[in-house]
Amino acid sequence: AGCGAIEAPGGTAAAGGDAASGGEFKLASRISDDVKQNKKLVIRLSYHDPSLAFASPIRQGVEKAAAELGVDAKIVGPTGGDANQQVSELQTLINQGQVHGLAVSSASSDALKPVIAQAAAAGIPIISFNTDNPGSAQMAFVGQDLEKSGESEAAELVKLVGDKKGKVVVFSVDTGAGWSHDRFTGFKRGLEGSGLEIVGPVNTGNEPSKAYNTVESTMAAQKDAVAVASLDCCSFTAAAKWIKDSGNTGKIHAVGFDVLPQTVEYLKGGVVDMTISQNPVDQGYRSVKLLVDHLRDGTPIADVDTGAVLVTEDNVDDVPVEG
Amino acid sequence: MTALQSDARPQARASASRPSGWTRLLHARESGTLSALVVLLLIGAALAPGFLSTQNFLTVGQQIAQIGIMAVGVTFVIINAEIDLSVGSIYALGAIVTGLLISDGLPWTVAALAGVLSGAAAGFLNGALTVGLGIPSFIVTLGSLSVFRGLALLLSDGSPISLSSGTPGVAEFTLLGQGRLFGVVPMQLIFLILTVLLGWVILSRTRYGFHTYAVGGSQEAARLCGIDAGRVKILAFVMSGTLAAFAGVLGLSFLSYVQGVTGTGMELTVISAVIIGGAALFGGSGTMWGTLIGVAFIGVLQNVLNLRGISSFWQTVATGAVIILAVAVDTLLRRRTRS
Amino acid sequence: MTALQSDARPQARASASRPSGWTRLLHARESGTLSALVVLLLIGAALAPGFLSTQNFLTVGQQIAQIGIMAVGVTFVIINAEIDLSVGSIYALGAIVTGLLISDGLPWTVAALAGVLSGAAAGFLNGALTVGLGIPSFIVTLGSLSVFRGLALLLSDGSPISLSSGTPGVAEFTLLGQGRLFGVVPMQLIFLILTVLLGWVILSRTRYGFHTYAVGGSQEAARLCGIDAGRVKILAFVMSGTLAAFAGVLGLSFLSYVQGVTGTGMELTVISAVIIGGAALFGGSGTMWGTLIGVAFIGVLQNVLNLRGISSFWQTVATGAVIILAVAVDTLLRRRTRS
Amino acid sequence: MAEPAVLVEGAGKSFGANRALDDVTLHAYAGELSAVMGENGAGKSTLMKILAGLQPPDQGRVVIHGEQVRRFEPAELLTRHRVALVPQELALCRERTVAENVLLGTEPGRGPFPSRALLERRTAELLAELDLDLDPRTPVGRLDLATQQLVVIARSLARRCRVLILDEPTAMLTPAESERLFTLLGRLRGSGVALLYVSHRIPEVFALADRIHVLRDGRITASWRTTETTPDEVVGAMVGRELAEEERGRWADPAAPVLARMDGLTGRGFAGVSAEVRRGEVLGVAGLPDSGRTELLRGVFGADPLTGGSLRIEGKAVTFRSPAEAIRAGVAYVPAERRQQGILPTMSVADNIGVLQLGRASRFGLLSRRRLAGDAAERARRLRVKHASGVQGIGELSGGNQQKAVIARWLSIDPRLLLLDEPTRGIDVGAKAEIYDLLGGLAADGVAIVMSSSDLPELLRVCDRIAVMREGRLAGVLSREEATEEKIMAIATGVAGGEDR
Ligand SMILES: Nc1ncnc2c1ncn2[C@@H]1O[C@H](COP(=O)(O)OP(=O)(O)OP(=O)(O)O)[C@@H](O)[C@H]1O
Ligand SMILES: Nc1ncnc2c1ncn2[C@@H]1O[C@H](COP(=O)(O)OP(=O)(O)OP(=O)(O)O)[C@@H](O)[C@H]1O
Ligand SMILES: O[C@@H]1[C@@H](O)[C@H](O)OC[C@H]1O
Ligand SMILES: [Mg+2]
Ligand SMILES: [Mg+2]
Repeated sequence: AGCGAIEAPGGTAAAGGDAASGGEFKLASRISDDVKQNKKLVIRLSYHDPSLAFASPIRQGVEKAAAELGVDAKIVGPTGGDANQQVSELQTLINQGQVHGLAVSSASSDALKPVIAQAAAAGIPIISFNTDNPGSAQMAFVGQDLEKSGESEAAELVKLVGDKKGKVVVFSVDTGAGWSHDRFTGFKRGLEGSGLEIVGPVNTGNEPSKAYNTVESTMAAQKDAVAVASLDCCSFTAAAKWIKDSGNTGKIHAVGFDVLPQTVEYLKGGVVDMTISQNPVDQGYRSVKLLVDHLRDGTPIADVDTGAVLVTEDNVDDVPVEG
Repeated sequence: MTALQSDARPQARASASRPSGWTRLLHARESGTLSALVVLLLIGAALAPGFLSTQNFLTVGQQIAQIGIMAVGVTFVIINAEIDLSVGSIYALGAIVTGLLISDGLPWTVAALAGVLSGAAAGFLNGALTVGLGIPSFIVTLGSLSVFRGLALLLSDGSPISLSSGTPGVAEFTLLGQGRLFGVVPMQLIFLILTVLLGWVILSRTRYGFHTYAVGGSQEAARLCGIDAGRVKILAFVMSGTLAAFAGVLGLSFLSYVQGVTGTGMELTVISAVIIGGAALFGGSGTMWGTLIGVAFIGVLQNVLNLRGISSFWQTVATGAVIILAVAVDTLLRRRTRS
Repeated sequence: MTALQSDARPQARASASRPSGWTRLLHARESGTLSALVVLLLIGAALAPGFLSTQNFLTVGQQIAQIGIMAVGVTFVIINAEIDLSVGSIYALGAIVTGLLISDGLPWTVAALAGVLSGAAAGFLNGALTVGLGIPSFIVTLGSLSVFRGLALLLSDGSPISLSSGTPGVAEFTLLGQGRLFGVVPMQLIFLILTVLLGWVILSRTRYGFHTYAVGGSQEAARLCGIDAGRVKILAFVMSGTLAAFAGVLGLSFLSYVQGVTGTGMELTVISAVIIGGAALFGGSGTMWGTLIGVAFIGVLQNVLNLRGISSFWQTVATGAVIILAVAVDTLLRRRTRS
Repeated sequence: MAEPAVLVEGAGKSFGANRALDDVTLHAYAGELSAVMGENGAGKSTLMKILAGLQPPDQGRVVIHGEQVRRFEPAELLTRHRVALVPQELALCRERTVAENVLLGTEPGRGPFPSRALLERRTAELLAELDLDLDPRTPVGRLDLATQQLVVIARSLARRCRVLILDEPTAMLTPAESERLFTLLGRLRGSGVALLYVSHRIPEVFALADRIHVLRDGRITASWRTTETTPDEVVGAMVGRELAEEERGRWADPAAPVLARMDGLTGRGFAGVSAEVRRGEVLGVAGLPDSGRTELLRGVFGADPLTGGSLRIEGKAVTFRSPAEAIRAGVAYVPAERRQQGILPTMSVADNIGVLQLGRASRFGLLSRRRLAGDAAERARRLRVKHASGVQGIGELSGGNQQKAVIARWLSIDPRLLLLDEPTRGIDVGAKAEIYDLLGGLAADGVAIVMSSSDLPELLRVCDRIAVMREGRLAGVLSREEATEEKIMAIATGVAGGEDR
């Protein structure tokens, strides 16, 4: 009331709301023209923090797709993971009117909604990858079902622990992020009725030595923990390092995510029991391909589940290392 | 601050003067940065496709708004010969307080006010400790950076706070950060302009502003002129804290989302902007326009790099290099004019 | 004018003699921090289970080693009345250069040397820009913090570098950070002790050390006495860079792992330690022992909080609060002693 | 005549539009003391700094003992040409010991390791030469300013230079200390050192110098052998006009009402001070350094807390908890430390003068810059503050003009009681005379003035009465008629006990 002159982007007052239902997507005419004229397509994947170790397998996939499909595809995003800056960059790209397709992954499922809506309104095909932005104007999601992956992690852990009772300390590189929240929700569900008590999730942050120190200090106060579980690539390696250093190999169980090179070593050394791969190379590759195929051939855009492969010491040599 | 060689600033001090007319423009303290900004604009126009459009400029305006609002407060602190390293944490604190209260169902106006006031309180604490204990503000705010960050994490329990559009008041609240006046001008840009104007009036047209320069130049001399230097400094910290929290509230409104680590490291960008804008770290000089130019410089630089599709790692390199370059050019130009 | 022989200022001259023995210890510049450390140790012994064990102290020693080594370099910079905000980034740079070269199959000694030298070069750049352009080092290193961080990210292409135990030389290399002398004393602790000793000799026993205090105390006086203040400062930055990179190399050896963001924010911890240790931000004062005490203080604080099972968010709050407290106590004590 | 030890030829130096030195040519000889005199801002320090390598000249050349200076760096001048400077502004490392400061840059010892024992021994020897009883291990910051000045002099002696430059070395010394310095300079002259000496004190210069050079507006306007000139002639060359030693026009009326009365006033650095000052009276405060004069004035002004006694102004008891309260009561204070406490260093001349008039220059809470500047310009004109424009930075003015600007500021509140601490320290004869006139005029208008000074002739010239302090106590008060330099010193040093008022 009283601010009738102020409008939300796209004209609806319900900013950040379910803009997905805002209306039909209409491809920008400049994009269809460029496709017709066979111009080199420009695809940008905005990852929430390219300085994360996990960005590099995605980048590999993107590069592979770019070479294969003959398009200009790149990973962009804010070093350090500042959501504000990620939105800024996306807005700039949208305004500039030179990209033909966008894929985004966000730390928060809500933060990107307005800018996703803005892209859609500008007629730029936009999808999410790695982390979902449900309820936004995205056209599809390429990645794993995050809640389900958390649930499987928990189920595996319950098997490993057997009928021991005690605490499970959960770590995440960014407890504040949407993907972390989703995996944790699944994880809790998977642990229900097991009698295991959850401590955490504890936020480690992305800086390796700080992450290690956080694990160390947390564990100093959790002497009776029977297991640690990580919700991501990067707190997992910190937790594993602590298990190894503190002589807890074989005493404390450890499960987590992704197949970073160190994770492989820890698996082989018996320091950790299991990790879940979400096939990040494929996430990068399929995102680009989905957009390009849609633009070139009108292939309809639909969700792609990159799956969740349970990796243990036994099958570790069969899955590609991520990084 | 460091490098506060008291003997190293004989003439730097002298240049707070205000010549008039053309000479004024040319000799202004901000001229170096202004020329750097002009060069950057020319480079943008020549090399960055899509740079020269109203839409793009409005977007840049929106992007710099939060940094700019914080920089206004920090300008007061730096002219006072102090520093505030805690603004990034206060930004988070303000946003989290507001977010929690909105989620609890309080009217958004009350919630936002509470958020801003939490920043004022944090700023007051910084000021009172600095003045009361006589410890350098670099240390006080280095410590409080951690304290406020910890509080932000504790309040939010480390989880993100997302404003769901179902909650009453959220739609209105998000207009602060996402709305556009007449559907065109970003509200955040309006807030920035208002804040800068207000800051300019206070700094150049009030006794308090005058006293700020006096205290920053020489605390003892100012005190002997009957100025309550402690009060002047504390007020500067309160402004800095208030505006940082206000920026945090805008950030929350913009992203509908905040978490404990939000705003980490922001202080460095803000301080860079103020210094690029010509304020001297040893206090006693600096202007609101300079700060605005410094903020614009950082925003445009980011924009040009984004438009050129420079990778984020190169952006990190470029931002750092250009900060040094801008200040170097400014310093050299000013040295040249003098001799 | 009348010439009356009178020695006019009895009190001032008499009170100035240097105290010795116990009084000297009590009046030492570091006494405030030392007492804070003692209090902390007592609290630890009383409240933290497992605090009083050789094993625990050795662990603390190892944990503070990298911060401590960096703090030695930064002490030189701060006594020079300058600051180095870029050490966290140089830490990453040194580690990444070393990691890449080891992965490329170079002998680990060559790789480590190259890593350390990259830090020396970075430090030289900081110093040369500060001295050559006459810009405050706060700004130069604020910029270079970003530049070196970007370089670290670019060199590693954003991916982590992890030393696989299969690579030749890695086993030896990891001993630097993970090994223990006689199976007991962590190698990192040994490196810390050696670095502090070396730093102490340079600072208190060499001409260069004398000149460092002089330049920091009054650049004008130092210049007048024919001291090349620029050279003194540049050397301090080189030491700071070299030691930061060396700490990075140890970090790599310890974690067998490094990535572009490694060491982010470390500068604040290092600077806190130096300042808690009694070095004045305006230069001209500070000692190696003070720095060691400051580093130990931060390490023990962390340790006590860990042993007490304080959550990491509360730890963030506590660390900040205690930094302020330690410096406040130190300041008040010193003020009391003086009057 | 032999080849000059120092030869300056056609030297020029500008700071922006300000021509500090213009085509200066000067000779100084070994075994002689050459004095350089001139008004504030004439360019004396600039010339000395060039000779010490602190800044290069824009034009001209400098030849030392036959060798032209190629690189203007203190290191070069010190070690290659053996020129040392005692600068006008104290440059010392306050946290370090006397020994470290004295031998800074030439620390004795083996390789990179200086020997503390040697350092302290050599320093002790040098201090003995200066007749200075001082522990070489004392941190310099704990010494009073005069002793610090002596440490700087010792430092320059340590270099055993062939050319020694002293820029106003006696400004902060007691007469006794100055005498010791003069003896020493005599010895150096005897051993063939060329001495260059800057001072505003005419008697001193005439007692010491072999030659006198006068700088005016950056140019050498006159040079004499001392024996060939007179003080009047030198002053005339400096200020460009005759300067009459005028007495104060009107002395205070002993029956005038008392304006301020102190009763047993006590604070840090002084105790039990009881004194009064009448309207229209100038009360001088004399005493040795550290006798508590500065502290007393600060205490009265509310800059430092009082711990005992009472202060009455026009019969009403007052307690100033801050300078702000004193200012409201019509008390003004011109501090001794002009650079640290007097000027607002980053602000303009107009702002410096107008800082106490912000209320008057405001409308609806908003400042009018124009009113402020206009008012300040008028005040600057009345005090003849030599400046280019109101917006000029205060730091660009010469010391004397900065001081006049500070006084102009304080006069803007129309004070009833004016406190001045060393108001003419480092100020040239012309400006001094102007300040004396000003004080006389203010007194005639009924202002009560308390003025502390180390310059006894100055006190004798302007004061109605002179209070002498010793070790924080008021040791005696002399009327204008009875006061002489000898009597003041006798009371100040405790040789004679002055009866209380
Ligand atoms: N670094 C500087 N920058 C700008 N102006 C300067 C600088 N140094 C000196 N000046 C100006 O040069 C002129 C000569 O100054 P200088 O210090 O040599 O005077 P001086 O004769 O020593 O005066 P005083 O008796 O007050 O010491 C003055 O006008 C002064 O303001
Ligand atoms: N900051 C301080 N801390 C401790 N003692 C001080 C301080 N300042 C002054 N004093 C002491 O107070 C006494 C009076 O000093 P004050 O400066 O008033 O002397 P003064 O007569 O004005 O000397 P000067 O001629 O050097 O200005 C001295 O004994 C001095 O040592
Ligand atoms: O999104 C990423 C997640 O998928 C991975 O498992 O861990 C790091 C996160 O940034
Ligand atoms: Mg001079
Ligand atoms: Mg005094």
